[in-house]
Amino acid sequence: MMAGLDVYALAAAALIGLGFFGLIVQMHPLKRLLAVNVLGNGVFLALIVIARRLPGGPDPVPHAMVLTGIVIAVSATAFGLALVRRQARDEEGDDE
Amino acid sequence: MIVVDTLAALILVVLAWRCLLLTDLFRSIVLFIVFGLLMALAWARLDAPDLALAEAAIGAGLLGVLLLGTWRAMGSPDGDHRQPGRALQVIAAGGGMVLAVLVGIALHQLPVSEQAAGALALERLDEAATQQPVTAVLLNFRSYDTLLEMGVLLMALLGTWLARVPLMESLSGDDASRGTELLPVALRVFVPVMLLVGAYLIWAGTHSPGGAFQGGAVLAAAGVLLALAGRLRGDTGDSLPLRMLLVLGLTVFSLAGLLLIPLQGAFMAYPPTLIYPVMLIVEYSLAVSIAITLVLLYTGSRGLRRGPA
Amino acid sequence: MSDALLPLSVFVPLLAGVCVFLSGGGARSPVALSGVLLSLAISLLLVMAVGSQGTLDHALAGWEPPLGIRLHADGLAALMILLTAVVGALVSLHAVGQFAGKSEIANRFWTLWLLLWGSLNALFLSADLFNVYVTLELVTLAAIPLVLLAGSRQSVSASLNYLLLALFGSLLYLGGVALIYGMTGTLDLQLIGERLPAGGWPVGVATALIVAGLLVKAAIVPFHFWLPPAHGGAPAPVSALLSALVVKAAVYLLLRLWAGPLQLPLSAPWVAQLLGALGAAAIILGSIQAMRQPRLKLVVAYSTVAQLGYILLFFPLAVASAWQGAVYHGLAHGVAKAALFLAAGNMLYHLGHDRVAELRGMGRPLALSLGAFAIASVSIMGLPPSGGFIAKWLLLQSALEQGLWWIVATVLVGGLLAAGYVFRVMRYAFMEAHAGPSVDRAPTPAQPLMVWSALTLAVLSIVLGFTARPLLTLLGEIPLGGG
Amino acid sequence: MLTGAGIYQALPLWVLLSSLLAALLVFLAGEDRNRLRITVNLAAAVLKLLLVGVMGYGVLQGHTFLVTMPILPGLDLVLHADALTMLFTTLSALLWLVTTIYAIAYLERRPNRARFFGFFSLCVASTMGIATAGNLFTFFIFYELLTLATWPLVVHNGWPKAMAVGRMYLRYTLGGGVVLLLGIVWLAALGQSGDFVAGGTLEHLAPEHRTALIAIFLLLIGGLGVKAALVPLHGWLPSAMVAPAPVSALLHAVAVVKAGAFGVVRVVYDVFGTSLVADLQMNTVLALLASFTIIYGSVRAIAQTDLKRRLAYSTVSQVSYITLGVALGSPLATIGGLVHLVHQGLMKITLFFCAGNYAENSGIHSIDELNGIGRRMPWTTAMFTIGAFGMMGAPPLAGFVSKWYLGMGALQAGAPWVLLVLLGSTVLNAIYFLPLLHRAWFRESGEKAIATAGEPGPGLLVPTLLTGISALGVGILAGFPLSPLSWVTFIVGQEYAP
Amino acid sequence: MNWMLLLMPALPLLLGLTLGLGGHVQAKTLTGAGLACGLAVVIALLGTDGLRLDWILLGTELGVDGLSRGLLLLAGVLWGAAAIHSRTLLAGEDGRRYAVFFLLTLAGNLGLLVARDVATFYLGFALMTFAAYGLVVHSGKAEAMRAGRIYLILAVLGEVLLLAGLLMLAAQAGNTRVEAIGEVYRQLPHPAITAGLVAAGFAVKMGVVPLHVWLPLAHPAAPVPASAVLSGIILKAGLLGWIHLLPLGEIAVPALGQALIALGLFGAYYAALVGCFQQRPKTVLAYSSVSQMGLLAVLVGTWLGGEGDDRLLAVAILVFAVHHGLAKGLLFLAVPMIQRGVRPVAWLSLLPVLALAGFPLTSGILAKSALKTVAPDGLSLLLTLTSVTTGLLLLRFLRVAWPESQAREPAGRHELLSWLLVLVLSLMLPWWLATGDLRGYSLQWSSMVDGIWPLALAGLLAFVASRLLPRWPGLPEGDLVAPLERRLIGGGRWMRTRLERWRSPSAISTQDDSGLPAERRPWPEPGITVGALLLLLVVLGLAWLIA
Repeated sequence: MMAGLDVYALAAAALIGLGFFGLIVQMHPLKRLLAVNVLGNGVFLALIVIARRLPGGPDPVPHAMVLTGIVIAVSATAFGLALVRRQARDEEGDDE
Repeated sequence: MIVVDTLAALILVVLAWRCLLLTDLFRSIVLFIVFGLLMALAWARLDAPDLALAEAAIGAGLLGVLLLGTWRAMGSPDGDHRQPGRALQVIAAGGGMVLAVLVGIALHQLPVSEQAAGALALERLDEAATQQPVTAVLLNFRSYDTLLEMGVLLMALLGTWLARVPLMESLSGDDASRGTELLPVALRVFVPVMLLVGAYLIWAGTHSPGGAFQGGAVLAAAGVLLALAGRLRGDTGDSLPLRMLLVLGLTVFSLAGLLLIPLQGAFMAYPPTLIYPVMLIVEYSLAVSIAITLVLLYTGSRGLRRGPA
Repeated sequence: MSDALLPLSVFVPLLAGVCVFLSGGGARSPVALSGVLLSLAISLLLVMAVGSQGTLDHALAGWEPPLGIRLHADGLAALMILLTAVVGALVSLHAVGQFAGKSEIANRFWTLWLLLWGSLNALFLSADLFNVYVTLELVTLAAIPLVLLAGSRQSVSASLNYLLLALFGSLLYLGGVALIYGMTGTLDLQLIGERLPAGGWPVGVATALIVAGLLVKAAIVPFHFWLPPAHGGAPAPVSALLSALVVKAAVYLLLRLWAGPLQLPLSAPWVAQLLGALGAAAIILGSIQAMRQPRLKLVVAYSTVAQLGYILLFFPLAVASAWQGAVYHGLAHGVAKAALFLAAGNMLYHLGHDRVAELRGMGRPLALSLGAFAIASVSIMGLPPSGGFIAKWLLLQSALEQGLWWIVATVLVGGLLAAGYVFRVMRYAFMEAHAGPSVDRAPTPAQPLMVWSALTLAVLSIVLGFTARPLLTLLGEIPLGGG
Repeated sequence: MLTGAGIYQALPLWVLLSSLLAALLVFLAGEDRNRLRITVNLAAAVLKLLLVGVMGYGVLQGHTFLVTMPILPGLDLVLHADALTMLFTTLSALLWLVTTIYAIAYLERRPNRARFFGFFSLCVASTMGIATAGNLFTFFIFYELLTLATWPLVVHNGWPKAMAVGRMYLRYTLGGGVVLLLGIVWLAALGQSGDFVAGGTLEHLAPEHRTALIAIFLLLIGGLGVKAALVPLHGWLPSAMVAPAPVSALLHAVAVVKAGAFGVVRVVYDVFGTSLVADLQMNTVLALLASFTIIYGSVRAIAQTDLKRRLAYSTVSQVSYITLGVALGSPLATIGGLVHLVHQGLMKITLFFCAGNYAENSGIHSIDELNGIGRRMPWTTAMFTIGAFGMMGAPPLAGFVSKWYLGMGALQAGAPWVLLVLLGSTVLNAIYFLPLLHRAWFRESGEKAIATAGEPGPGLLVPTLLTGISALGVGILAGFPLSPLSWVTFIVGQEYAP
Repeated sequence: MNWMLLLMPALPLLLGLTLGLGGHVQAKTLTGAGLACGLAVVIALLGTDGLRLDWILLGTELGVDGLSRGLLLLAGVLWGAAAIHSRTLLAGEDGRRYAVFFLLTLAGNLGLLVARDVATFYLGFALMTFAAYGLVVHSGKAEAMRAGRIYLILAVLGEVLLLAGLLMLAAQAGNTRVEAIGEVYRQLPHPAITAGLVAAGFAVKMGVVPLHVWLPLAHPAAPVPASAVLSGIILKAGLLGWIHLLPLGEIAVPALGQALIALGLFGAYYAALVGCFQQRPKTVLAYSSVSQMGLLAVLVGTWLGGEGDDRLLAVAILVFAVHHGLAKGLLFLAVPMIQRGVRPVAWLSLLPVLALAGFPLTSGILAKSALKTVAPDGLSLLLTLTSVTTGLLLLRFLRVAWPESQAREPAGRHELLSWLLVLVLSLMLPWWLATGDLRGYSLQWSSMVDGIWPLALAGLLAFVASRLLPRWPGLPEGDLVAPLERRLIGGGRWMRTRLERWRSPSAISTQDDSGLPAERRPWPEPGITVGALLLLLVVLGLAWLIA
C-alpha cells in the first residue's frame, strides 16, 4: 500500500478540504473561483496519486483525465472571470 | 526524496491555505500563481511531465495573467472585507476537515485494481498512432473525450463573449506601450522561440511528453505575450477566418471520425495506413484552435487584430 | 451499421452548431433551422433503431472498454434523446419568434443550443464515467452562456453562481470517479459494476462524492439555490431548455448509476431513504417556494425544483413500476415545463414584465399563452389525463405496493401544492383588471410561432397521458448491470 | 378498422367527443364570432342528444358499447355504456341543451363568452366521460378534468369574492381528487383494475384484505364525497354559488355534485358490490353520513338569506338522498336514490334557473327581495314553486317519487330510522322553501318586484319552463315505460338479478 | 264514463296551471269549476267503474265507492256554490291568483275523492292542502298571514306524519290500493304504529284537538267561499283519509280507537266551550266545526276499535259528514249576508243552525241518531250532552252574527244564488243518503225529544249566563296557539341567529386579493455557502452509510 504513505495523497485530501472551506467562507466571487480551482487541483492530485500505483509505470489514463480536467477547469475559470468582470462593471454602473 | 515530496506537499497546502484566507485580493492571486507553479513541480515529481507542462503554461501562466488582468479590470480592489460569521467559519472549517478526512481515508484504504485500463493502454500502445502513452490515451483510446473537450473550450469562449467585458478590447495604445523598453526586444526573441517550441511540442506528443494541449498552450502563451505588449489587440468584430480557426480542431477531428466510419465501422477509428497522417493533422488543428481559443479567452474579445508595433 | 447512429446523433447537432457559428446567421437562419431539422431527424432515427433493435452499443474508435469509450443506447437513453429532440425542436420554433430581429443574440443562441443538444445526446449515450464528466461540463458550459443571453444583471450573477456550483459539483463528481477508477481500474459503467467492491470506505466516499456532485447539478434541495435565478432569468426558450432538459441530465445520471455501476451502494436501504427524503423535501419546499414567488418565471423555476424531487422518489421504491414512473415523470415534466416556460415567456414578451399579481385582466390578450400554461399545468399537477398523471400513478402504485406511506403522502401533497402555485397564476389571469392593463411598456403581442409552439408542447404533455404504453415499451426493463 | 359496427360500438366515444370538440371549436373561434359559437354549441348539444338517444336505444336492445384504450399494463381507458350510464348521460345531454340556451341568453353582451362556453362544453364532456367511464381509472380521469373545467366557470366573474371561492373550491375538489386517487391506486396496488361490473369485483379479496378494503372504500367515498357534498366535505358548494346562474345550475344539477353522487353509486354497486359493502358494514356508515348531511344541509339552508345560498345548502341536503339510497342497499332504496339523481337534477336546475331569472331580471338576490315577485314573474315563480315543492317531496312532483322509494327502501332495508331523516328533511325543506313561496306569491310587492317589468326574455324563460315542466312530468308520468323511474327500475333489476 | 274520473280533477288542475296564459279569469274559472263540479255530481249519482292509469305517478287508480260517492256529491255541491260565490272575488285585485288556488284546491279535493291508490290519494291531499294555503292568506292581511303560517306548519306536520304512515304501507306492498289496505295492515309487524301515523296525519286536517288550532284562525281569515269549502268539504278529506287508509273493519286497533274516541269527545266539548267565548261569527263556526269533527272522530275511533257494525258506521259517518258539510257551508256563506242585515237570509239561516243543533226534522236529527245508534253504549250520555254545548255555541253564533243595525244592504246575486242552492240541497241530501232504518229512527218521538231538550237546556244556560256575566269574556282565537306561537317564534328566531352566527365558510378572508404577496426573493447568494455545507452533510452521510 504505497498510497498509505503518500504525502501527496494527504495533500490532495487537504486541498479538497481547503477548497471546500474557501468556497464557503469567501464571499468574493474571484476568491470563490480560486477556491474551486484549489479544490480541482486536489482532485487532480488524487487522480495522479492513484495513477502512480500502477506497477508498470504511471497509469496514462488518469494523466489524460487530468489533462482534460485542467483544460476544462481553465476554460471554465476564464469564463467565470469574464462574468466577474461583468458583475464588477455592473456594480460600478450602480455607483455612478 | 521523501523529504522533497513532503516539503512540496506541505508548501502546496500552505500556499492554498494562505491564498484562500488572505483578504488582500492581489496577494491571493499572486499566491495562487505560485501555487500553480508549485503544482507543476509536483506533477513533475509525480512522473507527470505532460501535466507539469500544461499546468505551467495554462494553470499558472495563462490563468495567472487572466486573474491579474481581471483584478485590474475590476479597478484593483484591495480585497473583500466581507467576513462570514464566526459560526459559519467554524462550521466550514469543520466541514472542510471532514471532507479532507473522508477523501484521505478513501485514498488510504483504496484497494489497488488488478486490471487497470492504464495497464492495458501501455500494453497496446503499439496499436496507437503514438508511442507516448498519455497522447495515445488522449488521441486514440479516449479520443472522444478530447474531441468533446474542444466543445467545452468553444462554449467557454462563447460565454466569455456574451459576458461582454473583454479584458483587452478597451486597452488604449498608451496602456499597452507602458511596458518597459525591453519588451519589444523580448518579444522579438521570445515569440518566435515560443512558436517553435509550441510546434515542436505538438509534434513531440507522438513520442514524448507534449502534445496538442501543451503545444497549443505554449502558442497561446506567445499570443498572450503579444497581447500584453499591445502587439495583438482585441477586436470588436469576429471575422470568419478567425471563427474557422476556432472550430478547426473540433471540425477536423469530428469529421475525420465521422467520414471514416464507413471504412472502419466505428467512429474515430482510422485505418492503420492513415492513422499517423490523420493524427498529425488532427493534432495540429487542435493545437491551433486551442491556442486561439486560449488567447481569446484571455483577451475576452470577439476578435484579434494587430496592434501598433 | 445502425450503431453509427450513436456518434452521429452527437455530432450532427454539434457540427450544426459549428456551422451556425461559422455562418453567423440570425433568428431565421436557414443553417440553424436545417441543423435543427437534421438533429431532430437523426435523433428520431436513433430512437426508432433502439425501438426496433433494442440496445445499441458502439465502441468508439474500435477500442473496447476498458481501454476505449463505449456509447450505449438503451431504452432510457433513447427516451431522453427523444425528449430532447421533441422539446428541442419545438423550443427552436419558439426561439425563431423570440429572437427575431436580434441577429447576434440569435446566432449565439443557435450555436449554443445546437452544441447543447449534441452535448446532451452525448451525455445520454455515454457509458463511461469520465466521459460523463466531460459531457456534464459540456452541458453546463453550454447552458450558462445561454442564461447569459438575457443580458441582464440578474442573469450575470445567476450565471456566476450557476458556474461556481456547477464546477464545484462536477469536481466532486470527478473526485468520486477518481476513487472508483482507483478501485476498479476502469471507467466503463458495466465493468465498474462487475468490479466494484461490495463495501468499505472508498466505495462509500466515492459514491457519496458522485451523488453529491450530481445532486448539485440536478438542483435537488438543498442545492437548488442556483436554479431559480438562472432558469428564471434566462430568455424563455433557454429557460425551457434548461428546466426541461439540462437539469434532467444529472438526474438521468443518478438513475443510470443506480441501474448500473453503483447499484449496490445506492440500494443500501438508508441511502435510498436519504435520497428519497431529499426528493420529498424538494417536492415540498420547492412547491412552497413556488407559491410565494412574485414573478411568473420564478414560479415556474421553483416548480422545476419541486418536480425533480419526484424522480428521486424512485430510490426508496426501486421496483420496475417506480422506474417507469420516475422516467416517465422526467419525460412528462420536460414537455410540460418547456410549455410552461414558453408560455410564461410569451406573457413576459407581451407585457414587458411577468409579475404574477399584475396579470389581472390579462386573460383575454394572453388567452392562448395562458391556455398553454393551463394545459401544461395539468401535467405538472399530476392530474389526468396527462403524462404527469401516469408518472404519478406509477410512483403511487409502487409506493402503495410496498407500503411506503410517506412517499404516498408526499406525492399526493406535492400534487396539491402544485395546484396551489398553478392556480395562483390562473387566478390572477381570471380576475378583472383594475384600471387598465399594467404594463411597463406598450404591449407587443407574441408572434404566432411562439404561441403555437408553447401550445403544442402543452398539448403534448397531455398526449403523453395516452402514449405511456409504447414509450414504456421502449424504455424496457431496468437495465440492471448494463449501463 | 373503422367498420360500421365499430363506429356504432364506439358510441360512448362519440358522445364524449361531441362536446369535447365543441369546446375546442369554441375556444378556437374566439370571442368575437358570436354566431358561430352559438351554432356550434347548439348543434353539438343537439347532436349529443341524438347520439345519446341512439345509445339508449342500443342499451335497451342489449347491444354492447365499449371503447378501450390501453394506457399502462393492466390499466385501460374504458368507455362503455350500460343502463346506469344512460341514466346520467341522458340527464346531462338534456340539461346541457337547456342550459346552453339559458346561458346564451344569460351571458348576452357580457365579456369572456368564448372562455365561458368553452369550459362549459368541457365540463359537459367531463360529465359524459364520468358517465361512460368503464373503470375507476377512467372515472378518475374525467373526475379531475371536471374539476379543472369547472374552476374557470366558478371564477368566471372575476370578482375578488369569486376568486376566493374559486380557491376554496379547488382546495376541496383537488383535495378530494387526491384522496380518491389514493383509493384507486391502492386498489390497483392490490391488483384490481376497478372495473365497473354489476355486483362488484372485489368480493374475493374480503377475507384477506378486509382492513385495506375498508380503507379503500372510505378513501373512495371521501374523495367522491367532496363533489357529492357530503358533510363535512360540502363547504365549497354553498360558496360556489358566486358563479353565474347557468353555472350554478349545471354545478348543482348535473355536473359536479352529480359526478360525486354517480361515483358513489358506481363504487358501491359496480366496484364493491352491495353485499361486500354490507359485509364490511360500510353501508351503515354511508347511510349515517348521508343522513347527517341531509339534515345538516337543510338546517343550514334555513339560516341563509341569500337565495342562491339557500338553494345551495338545499343541494347539499338533497344530493345525499342519492347516497342514502345507495347506502341502504335495498332494491327499493336504490331505485329511490338513483331516480333522485335525475329528479334532483331537474328540480334543482329549475330552481337555479329561476334564481337566475330573478337576479337577471329584477336584481333579486336576497330572500326578502322576493316579495310579490309572483305577480310580475308568474311563470318563473310558478316554476320555482314546482321546484320547491318537488324538493319537499310533494306529489306528484319528481321529488315525491324519489322520497317514496327511498322511504320504502329504508323500511325494506330494515332501517326505519331513515324514515325519520326523510321526514325531518321534508319538514326542514318546508321551513326553508315555503316562506319563499309565500313571499313571492302573497306578500305585498317589494321594491324590486315593482321595478320589474315582467318575465325575462324567452332565452331565459323557456329553459326554465322546460325543466320545470319536466320536473313535474317525470313525477306525473313516473309510471311511463321510458320515465326515469322505469329506467332506474330496469337498472336495479339488473343489479339485483341473480 | 271512466274517463270522467280523470277529467274531473284534471280539468281544474290544467285550468289552474295555465291560467297565466291569458283569457278571462272569471269565465274560465267558473266554467272549469262548474264543469268539474257537474262531473262530480254526475259521477256521484251514477257511479262508475274504476280507471287504471299505469303511466301516471306510481300507477294511478281512480274510482268511487259508497262513501266517496256521498262525499263527492257534497263536494260537487259545495264547490259549485263556492265557485258561484267567488265571482266577486275573481273580479277583484289578485283575482287571477285566487282563481289559480281555487282551482288547484278543487282539483286536489276532487282528485283525492276519486283516488283509489295510496299515492294518488296522497297527491290529491297534498295538492289540496297546499293550494288551500293560497285561499287562506288571500286577503293579504296580517291576520291572514298568521293564519296561513300556522295552517302551513300544521299541514306540513300532518303531511309528514301521513307520509311516514304511507311509506310503511308502501314498503309492505308498494303503492297500495285502497281496497287492499286491510290486507296490508295484516302483514305489517306493527300495524298500530302505521295506523297511528296515518290517523295523526289526517287528524290535522280533521282538526282533532290539539291539532285543531289552525281552524279557528284560517276560517275567519279566508274569503267566504273558501271558508265554506274549507269547513264543508276540505275537512272531510281527512275523514275520507281515515276511512280509506285505516284498517277500519279489517283489523281492530283498540288502543288507537280509544284514543280517537277520547280525543274526539274532548274536542267536542272543548271546542264548543272555547267557541262560546269568541267574538266573530266565523270563528265561532270554526270552533263548531272542530267540535263536530270531534264527534266524527268518535265514530271512526269506534270503528277502528273494532266495535259496531261496519255498514251502520259507514252510513252514520256519511250522513253526519254530509249533513255537517252542507249546514256549515251554508252558514259560512250566509255570514256576510247576515251581518249586512239581509233579514231573510238571517232568518232562513236558523234552519242550518237548528240542523246543527240536532233539532227534529232537520238533517241534524239524522246525524244525531246515527251517532247514537252506532256509538259505544257507555258514551251515549256524553254524546247527547254535546248537543247542549253545540246549542250554546250556536246561540253564541247567532248572538255575534245577528245584525245589530237596521241598515239593510242587498245581497249580491251570486251570493244569494249559491246560498240558496246549498240551502235547498241541505234540506234534502242527508235524508236521501240516509238508510231507511236511520230515517225511521230519527222520526221516532223519542228522538225528537232527544233533539229538543238539550237545545232548551242550552237556551236556559245561555240566558242565565248572560244575566250573570254583564260583559261576556273573550278568549283568543286559536286558543292554544297563542302561547305556543310565542315560544315557537322566539325559538325560531333564536335558532336563526345561532345559525347565522355559525359563519358560513364562504366568508373566508379575501384580503389576498387586495395586494401582492410579500416580495420574497429567492435565497440570496450565500445560498452557495449553505448549499455547500448541506452537501457536505450528504456526502458524509452517504459515505458513512455505504461504508
